[in-house]
Amino acid sequence: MQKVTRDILVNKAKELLANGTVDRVYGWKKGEFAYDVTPALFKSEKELDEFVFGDFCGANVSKYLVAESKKAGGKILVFLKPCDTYSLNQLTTEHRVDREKIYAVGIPCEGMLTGSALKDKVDSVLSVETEGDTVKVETLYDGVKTFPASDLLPDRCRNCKSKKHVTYDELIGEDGEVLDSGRFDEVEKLEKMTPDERFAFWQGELSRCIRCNACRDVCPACTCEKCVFDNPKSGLENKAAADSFEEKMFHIIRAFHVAGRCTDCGECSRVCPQHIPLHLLNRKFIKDMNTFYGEYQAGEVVGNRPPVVNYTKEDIEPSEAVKRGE
Amino acid sequence: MQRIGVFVCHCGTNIAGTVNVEAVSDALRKEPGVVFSTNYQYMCSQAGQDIIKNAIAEYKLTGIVVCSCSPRMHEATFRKTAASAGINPYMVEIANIREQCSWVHKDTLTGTEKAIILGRAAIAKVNLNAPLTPGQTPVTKRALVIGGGIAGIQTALDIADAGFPVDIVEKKPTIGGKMAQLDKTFPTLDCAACILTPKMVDVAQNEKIRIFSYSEVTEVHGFVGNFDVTIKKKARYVREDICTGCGACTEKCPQKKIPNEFNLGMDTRRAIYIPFAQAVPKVATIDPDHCNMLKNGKCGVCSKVCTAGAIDYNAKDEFLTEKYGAIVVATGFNPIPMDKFDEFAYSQSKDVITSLEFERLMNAAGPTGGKLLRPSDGEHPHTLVFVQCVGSRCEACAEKGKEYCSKICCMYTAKHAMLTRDKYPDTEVYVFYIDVRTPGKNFDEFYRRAVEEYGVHYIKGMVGKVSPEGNKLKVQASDLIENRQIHIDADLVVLAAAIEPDKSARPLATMLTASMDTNDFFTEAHPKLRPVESPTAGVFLSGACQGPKDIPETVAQAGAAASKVIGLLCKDQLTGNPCVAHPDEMMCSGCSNCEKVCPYGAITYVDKEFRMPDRTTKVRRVAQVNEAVCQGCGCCTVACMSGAMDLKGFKNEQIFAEVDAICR
Amino acid sequence: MTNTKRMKEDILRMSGVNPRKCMKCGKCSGTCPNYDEMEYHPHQFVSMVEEGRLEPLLASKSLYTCLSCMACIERCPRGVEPAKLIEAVRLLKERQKDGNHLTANDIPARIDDDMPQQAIVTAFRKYTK
Amino acid sequence: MRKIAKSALDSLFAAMSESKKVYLPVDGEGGARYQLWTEGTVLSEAVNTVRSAKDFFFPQTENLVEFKMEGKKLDVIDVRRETEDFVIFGVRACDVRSFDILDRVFLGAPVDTYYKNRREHGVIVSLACNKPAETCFCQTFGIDASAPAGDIVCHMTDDTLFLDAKTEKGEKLLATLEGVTEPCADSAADEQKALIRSRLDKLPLKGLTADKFGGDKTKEFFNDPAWASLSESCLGCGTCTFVCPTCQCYDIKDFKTADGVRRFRCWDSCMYSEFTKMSAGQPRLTQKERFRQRFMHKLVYYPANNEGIFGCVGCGRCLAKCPIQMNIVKVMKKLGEGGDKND
Amino acid sequence: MSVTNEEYRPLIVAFCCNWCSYAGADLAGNNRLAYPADVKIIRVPCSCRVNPAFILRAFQRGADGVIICGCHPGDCHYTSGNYYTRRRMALLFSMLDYLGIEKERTRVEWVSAAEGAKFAATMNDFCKTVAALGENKRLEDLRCKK
Repeated sequence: MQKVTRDILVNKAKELLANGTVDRVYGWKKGEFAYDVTPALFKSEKELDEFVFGDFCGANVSKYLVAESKKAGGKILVFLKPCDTYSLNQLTTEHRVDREKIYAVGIPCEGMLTGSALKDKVDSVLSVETEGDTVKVETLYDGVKTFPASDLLPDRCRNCKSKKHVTYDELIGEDGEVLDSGRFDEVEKLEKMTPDERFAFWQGELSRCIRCNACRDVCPACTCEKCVFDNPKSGLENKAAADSFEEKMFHIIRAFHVAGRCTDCGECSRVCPQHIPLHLLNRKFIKDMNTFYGEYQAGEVVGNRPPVVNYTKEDIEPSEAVKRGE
Repeated sequence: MQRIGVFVCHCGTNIAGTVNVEAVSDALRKEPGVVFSTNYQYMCSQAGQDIIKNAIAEYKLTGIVVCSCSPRMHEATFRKTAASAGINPYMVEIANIREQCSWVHKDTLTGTEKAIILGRAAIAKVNLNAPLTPGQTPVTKRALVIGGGIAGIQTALDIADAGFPVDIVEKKPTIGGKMAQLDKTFPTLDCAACILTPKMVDVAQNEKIRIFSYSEVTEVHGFVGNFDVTIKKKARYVREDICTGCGACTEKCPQKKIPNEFNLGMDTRRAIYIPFAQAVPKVATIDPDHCNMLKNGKCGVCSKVCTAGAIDYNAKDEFLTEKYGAIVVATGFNPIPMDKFDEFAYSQSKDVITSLEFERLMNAAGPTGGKLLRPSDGEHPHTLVFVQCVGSRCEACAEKGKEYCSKICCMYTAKHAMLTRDKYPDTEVYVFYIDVRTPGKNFDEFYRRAVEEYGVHYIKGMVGKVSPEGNKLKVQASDLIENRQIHIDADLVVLAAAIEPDKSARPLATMLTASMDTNDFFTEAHPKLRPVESPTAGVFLSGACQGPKDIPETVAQAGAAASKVIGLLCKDQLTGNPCVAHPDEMMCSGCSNCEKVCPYGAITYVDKEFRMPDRTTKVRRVAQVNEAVCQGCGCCTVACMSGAMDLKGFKNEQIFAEVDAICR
Repeated sequence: MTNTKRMKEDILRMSGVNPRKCMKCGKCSGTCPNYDEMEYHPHQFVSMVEEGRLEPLLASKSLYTCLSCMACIERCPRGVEPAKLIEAVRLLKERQKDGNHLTANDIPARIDDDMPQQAIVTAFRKYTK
Repeated sequence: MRKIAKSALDSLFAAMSESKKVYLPVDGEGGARYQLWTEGTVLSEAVNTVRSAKDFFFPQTENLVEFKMEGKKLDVIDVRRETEDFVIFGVRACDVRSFDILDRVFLGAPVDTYYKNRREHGVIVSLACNKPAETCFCQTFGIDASAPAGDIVCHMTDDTLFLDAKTEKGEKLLATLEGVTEPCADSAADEQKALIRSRLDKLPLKGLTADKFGGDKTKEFFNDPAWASLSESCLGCGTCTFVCPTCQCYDIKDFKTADGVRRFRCWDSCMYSEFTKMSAGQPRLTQKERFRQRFMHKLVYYPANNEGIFGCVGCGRCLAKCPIQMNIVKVMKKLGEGGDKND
Repeated sequence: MSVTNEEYRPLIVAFCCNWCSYAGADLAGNNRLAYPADVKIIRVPCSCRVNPAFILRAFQRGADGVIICGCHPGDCHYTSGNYYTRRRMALLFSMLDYLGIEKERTRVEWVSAAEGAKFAATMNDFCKTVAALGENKRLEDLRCKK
């Protein structure tokens, strides 16, 4: 599926390490299986032997740059998919990363598979191979199964918002365009439900939450020094879901805190061990902000002012805002 | 844990009539932290306050809850009481059981129940209160006045009179402003120069006042009491300290054909010039756009004739930074441009003029030496038409005019009409008006005199069209009272142009973080109660920069602004509002969201070194609140995702505690 | 609703004019080139419509002496647009005159090759109730 | 040993439900999870539930005690109630082993009475794994997925479920099921066991051993340079901990209710930066230290205190759920390799 | 039949900004304009001080309705605070609605210091609306129930 190969990236990394542009590289290391690559830091040409790249390298590594860019040393090389570049811009806007310390190489992306989405469809995966848009999965008990890639891609890739890199120091391959995605379709579907149906839907989803905090900890917008939910002084602290209220509180407040800052990278839903479609909360805010206050894409431009910290004198009244769709 | 005393007020029967005060004080006695609870007829009375003071001493109270009327009534009273008994005034909370309970609920049972809940919320809050001390910042005892018109002059004089140094920054080569261009003033008809120029001289001679003429403010930093202002002194190529204002240079300069701004281009000046005879400072200025010496190095006549040796062709713009405690904006107004009003033929005929041009035509020091002559041919005009409301009171969306009433036009038009008829009884004067607005002392009498004694023709209606034909101006207008359309062959048409704030005001407002309305007038802190202060602490408003004004109003406002400034500068220290935002630096992520929403620019960011929990040191970007500037709205606390920003006196945990107490 | 009231509403709807915006300055009439030919002048149209005095207007030949030069619209400082109001009164009058001046059946006979489609539609709209 | 036709499972659960509540894995949004059996509930065929079965004995949150205040009077209320009997059906071999591991913690002195109460009332009906997944490595810890422990051990073939009571509790329960089951030879499930064993042999993680770990290996591994790179991209979330059947750490917190204070405990994760925070702060300040703690506990500290038994059962949940795909298998393979000398 | 069978009364938390709405509530008191005692007011300096977490907390603790009152847009004592309130609450309320939580339980109302009558009328109306919805079930925390 991916048009760039491991070798192209490794050669680029070696070149930049050799000429001193960077002194370390964020990339991926091979795992036990086809799908379990791990983001990792490579500090020398020799270490790059373990560098892998493929259709499961979907993790948004921007968040690691928050800590990494503040460390001493030279620049860090990162390979960013189009959606990752939005996160990097947003983090730059919020002064959370030192952009000067980062050497971003934009890489094209054909959509990234994820282990969890794959294993929703197939059990006991031994190996995965992609040829063009076909994915061949070898299994323990059901032989080799073939899927069109679109069947296995997670929502964030099926409804990819942009193949354009909004920031990079160097680009591999051609840059793409901002896409007209159907990413709000699912939100609209929910909006069209009756309140009772919506409540039942979310109750069902959110009640599975185990408050492992994976969504928060992977989120490139959640970079607070200390999250309010971890801080006893905040009045919001709670450690593990105690009842249905706490889950709602956590997810509403988290979505509110990232509103206007969330780039819709979809990492929250990717990592949720309970497959809660958390991106639908963030997308609701994005959609509302677009309709109420005009189109806004977090991370599109460094220094942009998110709608929640902005206003116009003619803004919609809250009473009108909830009337939409009636 | 606090030791809290609860004091329930009967307010006569105001509270006790609907609330069982005994039950309230009994119930609240059981709340956590409460060590004393009582009720009394009038807590705000001396006797009531004594109960509080005694209880503080006897029970070693650390927190006070008064269940009484609205805190807007007596919070200050009880805070003083607490302070006089030795506890921090901010350890007092009021439960409003009168306006928001006994007065709106009829039933004693529900009233009492609610009073207890409100009391509980106040107790829950006090439990988490911390003593607050208002911040103190020193005050730089010097004021800056931006604008040297009558508003700025009066403000500066009044401030200087109180003994404080004042600097005036004026962008033109002389102070005096619009008033210096006026001929006579309504309704007394005294000559503007006669009353203004002595004030200008006072300014020049006052030891406390420095004039930065031909200068502009380019940067403003700091906050109330502590502004740092950068002033650009534009190069005038004449040394101010040496020039004697003799005028020899202005006579000899070979560049003669430069339109004279002071007379609104109706005559000419030289490339080196003194705007008018009474200019302050009376020094020459070289106009670099027209000076041959500056443009191509060929001339130098002025330098040769200057016996004082004041000419300096190599002068450069100078920048100086000064400290001020207060800033007064007095940037004034201008008539709006008339080029969009084709119907009045302003750009087609020289004989269609604005009222300000008319002032110069009538002025003894004006282009015609005070004789009313037509600009086109220098003939004496016989028929004059005055048009009121040109560009004023236009629809909001109309691009050419202003929506507001310019306020001064009715009176000066009456003045012009009257003066014309007085000096030249052979003239016919027509004034077209929509309404004649004369609310002011002796104003309507003045207008009536113009009609009754001087025979000015006031016609209710508007001029639709002015067309130059030969040496006449064909004026077509409606006369609504007579229900006819009239045609007048006029010799001179005078347009009462709307006035608008000076163009320098908008960038200045940005520098000062002072707010403006859609018309670029500065907004006051409160339209009724704080009309001369801007919402930005330490920035005051004087004159027409705040809205259209005539001279007496301007002077009155100038004096009011001065008294506000004096009040500020009298203080050695400024006591702030202690309920200000406060960041927990260890929690701050440095994202700038709080900075973005702060209406006062009170938040800045610094890079600071911290010792982290993992025993390393780290440089982090964190928010800093300038407590002297913060007004305590709390907007930043919600914009802050990490909860690092909190508001003293209304802390998150306090509000949570109140919510919990109410919902218990 | 009285007849006058309905007529007034029709006029306001057709013209899109809000006569209450008028500040009675008379600039419209001051600018009107055909003032003397008009029994009622532009500013009067505005105030008479607002006050509901429609009968005299409908009976007046002023309806046809307005040149529709739009000078009053151009000059009005409050954006009242008197000419549009006059046009609306004129239209109302036309529509009142014995009802329909034109029926759909009349049209084929009147068509000639040079007549633009839009003119037919406009005429139909103007002269039919 | 007794048996019942697979098609008649409903009657089995119905019979069990007569005396006890029956919980069993059910497929749902996002995977299988334990649910109370009611008429029509269908047993999941998934090899593992998303959350482990430890919830039954050690729930995510549990009330310990309540305090009520009136004026200055403080009442302490014990909220413990005798738990009703219940059955957990379909527990896999790994999860069954996890109960042993939890028992050693909670039932050792001082006994955790909350845990004990639940444990005593639960009957464990285990089910051998017909299709162990690629992430399974229970064999590493000596667990035989073809022959799990439990009060009753079950094997399922295409058409039949075999039930074999192993404990007194199990026999009692099985006795109540005589009406719906029929007896069969003790060897009836042997064929199925053999099939499972052959499948276990083919698992990709079959060769993984824990031989190099054990209670005496603290010094060997504590300062292993590999910890730095292994923990490099750890997000510090609690996913691995919360899906783990053997993680047993908890925090005790107070919650202010309408009229008092409720003291409860809830799962905590050693991966969290706030874990075991004391007045002087968290003893493990970096993610590397926290990461090391979790795996050292499973592979070294736990065996050190528990006769060499490892604290991991090889269920593979963390392999499937970790957001960055770091897991105990990678750790076991990497440690002691001697690479990564950079740190 | 028992006489203690009380009619259901909702619990309403009202956040009022100090400068306009709190004064408006005082004015309602001054003019003796009655509204239900179900309304309990919390004073905040500006409506923009109201954190969405406060609102959720009120619901958690048993409130049946939460109303936020501030100065009319354009009249904020702090010039722009209520503009931010308006955005935050529009988004929050829309999100609550999206989660299927009755939107009638939350409201923002602009009440000036002169609008005592509006304050009382607003509270009467809000109490009626919330009372009609009944107890808050969708955002309740069972631990906080008596």
